[in-house]
Amino acid sequence: MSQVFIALQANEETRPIVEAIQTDNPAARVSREPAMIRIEAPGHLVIRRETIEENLGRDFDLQEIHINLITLSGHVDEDDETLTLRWDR
Amino acid sequence: MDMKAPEKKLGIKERYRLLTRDLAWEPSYQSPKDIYPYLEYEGIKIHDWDKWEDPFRLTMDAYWKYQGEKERKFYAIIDAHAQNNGHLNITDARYLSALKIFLQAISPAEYAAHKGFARVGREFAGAGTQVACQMQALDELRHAQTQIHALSNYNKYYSGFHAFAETRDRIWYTSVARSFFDDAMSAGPFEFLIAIGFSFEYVLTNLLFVPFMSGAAYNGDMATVTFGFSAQSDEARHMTLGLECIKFMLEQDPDNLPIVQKWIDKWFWRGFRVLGLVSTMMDYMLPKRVMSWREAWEIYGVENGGALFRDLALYGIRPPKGWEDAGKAIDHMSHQFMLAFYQWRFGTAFHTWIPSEEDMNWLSAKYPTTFDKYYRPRWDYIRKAEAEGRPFKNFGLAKLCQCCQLPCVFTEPDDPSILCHRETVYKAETYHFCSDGCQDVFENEPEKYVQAWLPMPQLFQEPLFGDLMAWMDWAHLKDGLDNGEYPGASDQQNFDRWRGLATTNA
Amino acid sequence: MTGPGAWRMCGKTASAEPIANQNGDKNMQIDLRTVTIEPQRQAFDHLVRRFGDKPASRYQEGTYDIQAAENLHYRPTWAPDQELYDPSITRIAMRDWYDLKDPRQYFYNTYTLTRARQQESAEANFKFIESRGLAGLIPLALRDKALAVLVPLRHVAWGANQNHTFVCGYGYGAAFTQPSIYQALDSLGIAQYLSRIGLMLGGTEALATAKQAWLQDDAWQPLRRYVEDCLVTRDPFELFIAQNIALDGLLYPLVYGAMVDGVWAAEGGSTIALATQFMADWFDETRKWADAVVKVAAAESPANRETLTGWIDHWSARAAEALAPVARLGLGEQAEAVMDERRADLAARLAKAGIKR
Amino acid sequence: MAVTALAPYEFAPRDLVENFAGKQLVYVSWDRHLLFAAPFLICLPPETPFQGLIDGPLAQLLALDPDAAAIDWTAVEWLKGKDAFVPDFTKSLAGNGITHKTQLRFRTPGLNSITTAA
Repeated sequence: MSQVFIALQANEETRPIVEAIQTDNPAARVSREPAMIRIEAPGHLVIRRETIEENLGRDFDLQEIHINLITLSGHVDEDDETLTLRWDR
Repeated sequence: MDMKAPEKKLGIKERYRLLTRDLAWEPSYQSPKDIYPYLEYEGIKIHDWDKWEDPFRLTMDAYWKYQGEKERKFYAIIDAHAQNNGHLNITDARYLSALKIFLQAISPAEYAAHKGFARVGREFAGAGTQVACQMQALDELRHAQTQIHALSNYNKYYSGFHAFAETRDRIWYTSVARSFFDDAMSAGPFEFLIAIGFSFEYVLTNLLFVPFMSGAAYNGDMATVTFGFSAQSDEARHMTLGLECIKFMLEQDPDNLPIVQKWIDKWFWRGFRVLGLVSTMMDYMLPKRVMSWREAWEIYGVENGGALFRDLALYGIRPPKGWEDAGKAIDHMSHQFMLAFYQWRFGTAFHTWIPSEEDMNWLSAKYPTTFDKYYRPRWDYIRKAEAEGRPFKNFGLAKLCQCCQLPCVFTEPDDPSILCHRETVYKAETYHFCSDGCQDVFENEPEKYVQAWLPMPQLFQEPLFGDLMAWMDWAHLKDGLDNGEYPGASDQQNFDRWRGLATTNA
Repeated sequence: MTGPGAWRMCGKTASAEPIANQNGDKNMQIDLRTVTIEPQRQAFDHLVRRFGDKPASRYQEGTYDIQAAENLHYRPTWAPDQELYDPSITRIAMRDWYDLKDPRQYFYNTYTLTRARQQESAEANFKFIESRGLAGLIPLALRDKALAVLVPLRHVAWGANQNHTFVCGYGYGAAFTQPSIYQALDSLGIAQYLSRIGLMLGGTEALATAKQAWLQDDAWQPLRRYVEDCLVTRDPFELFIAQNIALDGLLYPLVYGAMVDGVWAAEGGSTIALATQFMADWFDETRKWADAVVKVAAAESPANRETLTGWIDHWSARAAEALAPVARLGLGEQAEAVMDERRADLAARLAKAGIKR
Repeated sequence: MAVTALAPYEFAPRDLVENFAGKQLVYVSWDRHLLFAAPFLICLPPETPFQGLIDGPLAQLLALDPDAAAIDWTAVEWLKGKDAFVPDFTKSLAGNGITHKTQLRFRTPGLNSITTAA
């Protein structure tokens, strides 16, 4: 199955996002490279606002992810609650 | 009108539709054909612009807010970098050659992308598409500027950066990137979007920005990694735009498929050739390496590209024609380029060097099937000749490919011991190519590529008529400063001395 | 994070922390700040040639000579008679297009941070209005008038977005074209703020009603014709004049000055002023750039001055005509007098820029 | 195939022979001698004798290769473009049919000190 991935800058701001992605996507694999964190998953990967907010303890707008986003692959579908990357459509 | 209760909060999709597409209208005082005169001649048929899916739904207020935050971070870091002599933190000043190539060839390309996206941001008839392209036009200007600003401090201390605005138009290797972008910009709006939005951004820029920038981090270059990752965060939007645009074209009309396929074939190969330079930056120019070009290609080329083309197969798209030849070139290209740059070091505004034994052992390990067999013997000979006082300097100029404009350094896909020669005759003129891929591109549009400004043949025309020293002046290349070997160069001496000042009490 | 060279990349703290030692080399104990080394050069060559041997500003670095100038490879397939970057697309001629400096010296960073601040205060204004229900306190007649004038203007702003984008795409030299991409996205932002005002005051229905008015009501047709005529004008400098000088030079003072801040505020509409503060501030700022461009281009040659004067005469007469019915929508009987004033203001503004009519 | 354009699209090539002030370009490469990264571009008058090409620019350029001194020019196998070719060393380039932008390739079987034969 095709892998989707997302890469984020490695810093304090992305820690709760990465944790949320791991919580919501048990199949995701996280690899840490210099200055960046790459997360890949088979078929699709879902980023949920609610989970990030739980980790963060404050409101979070999914578009905030742009600040620390490095790259991604897969079709993007974004609404208020989730940002989904997928190849399995 | 009655007073209404405030509407319930609109969802992001509906809100975005109202705040972008709904702004446009069906004109009646002027015809759509006159307003959008470039939409039809490429043969792409669009029946319903509203079927365009907006990739990320950033309204301007959100754009300013998030981009503003990225900018604050970025300039805080490069200010600190400049104030604190951050340039002395890099592993070794050899590394700067990669940045010099970047500033001379890539930053001007960012500006070209800015202009190109402004043009298509006006020429498309769908407001959703236009807005995405306009934001990209703005982002690309950002990239050109952040790169110039990040590298400006290096220019104050090191050679090779000072004349980037001149080398952009005049030095031989920058014409590779220049011709690529000129090619895309001289195409119609749909082809431009496939060229830059899809082939370049989606398929290839990960290779430039992700592993290379990670390498910059590994080599202590905070300024570069910051502009790299900061730019790439915009790139994520751009890539998504590129993918949306190809889906959109394919879904609109079955007649679009062969045209789009032809563009994918062309632009994959054009992009592969341009970004080939990154292979050398990764394998040779990073003193400490994160991964080889081959490994980066596995992740971002084979795996990611593979996923992409499996997906596009749903529409009848097959992988680009040159995909297989590209795969065969991966284990060779970085070595071929570095050997070339090294022997033509009189004519490069960056330094090169003979890889050390340790470097070569790493290359052997990363390229077990090719390095020891084909490339180590050449480096060994060159090193020996140099030790014997016969430095290997090739003062011959090179045959350039009429299409990609690189010197024809590539070997036959199935025989790495022989150079690839390709030629064709068009209207009684002979044209030469580095590969089947480039020859195909030419033969599909010969009228375009006969115009190519090829720097090497030009050197023998007016006003230089083959005078190499005059050429250096003309190209703003300072002989003995910008060019030549790294060992002994002023960059090396200064860097070592300055670092010595910082690390000792002398 | 792993790897001997790995260091933490955190933008927020980086500026406050010394950079030394972050790359983690065990043998390196460097306090780089204490090292005094002489720069080898002050600035990039092209900037030294232009401005002398001294450090260049970030505006200069990000603007001058960054567009390809020579050895362009191929002719455009969409206009084979043009070059890829072609100063002759317009009738205005400049010896050096980089003379058209932006007095604000905006480059991406300063532009974006300025707008980020402005959007923050715009957001605060919207929040303030919404949280206190201020929209409901606007007298109904005024609210309807505001909806009738402001919401169709989002389409005018979209037209402006198209025109600025064109100027950026086909104009020559980054000094002139860079501000145009900013104008383009500002216009989109303005169209979006106007849409939000519509949504706030009248819901999605308000947007639909305004679009109908824009497409069909007599009051809007001359202006829509003006905008559509601009969309087929392909001389970038002429378009710059038609949009920035002729149309916006009248429209912004008319709507955000005379109507919103003048008459409507007195009728109990200060909430509307709060919601349109961005537009008022934006025009105050950007007109200085537009004036500077006109001034330098006109001073370049008598031929330029003549061309500019011709365009300004043509487009501002049309703009005044097109805006007259809009002025009546918002100002009633006072419309004509106000329009005359605005035209006189514009003429005075242009006289300062060297265009006397 | 032809370029797709909105208006007639035809422009002069930038490297026509008349732009070279009485000279022409010749490309030369030595097969399986990859110390030289790419074929050489050489600019010289069409009246140059073939022997002059070899003794002049070519000898100078090739000298960097350890096999250069051992080349037996009488035994060299030539290609002109894609075709086998036997040069007349006394005749000019023009007399040998070597026109502007002709690619010459030569092979020296047995001489391969560096490049491993495939």
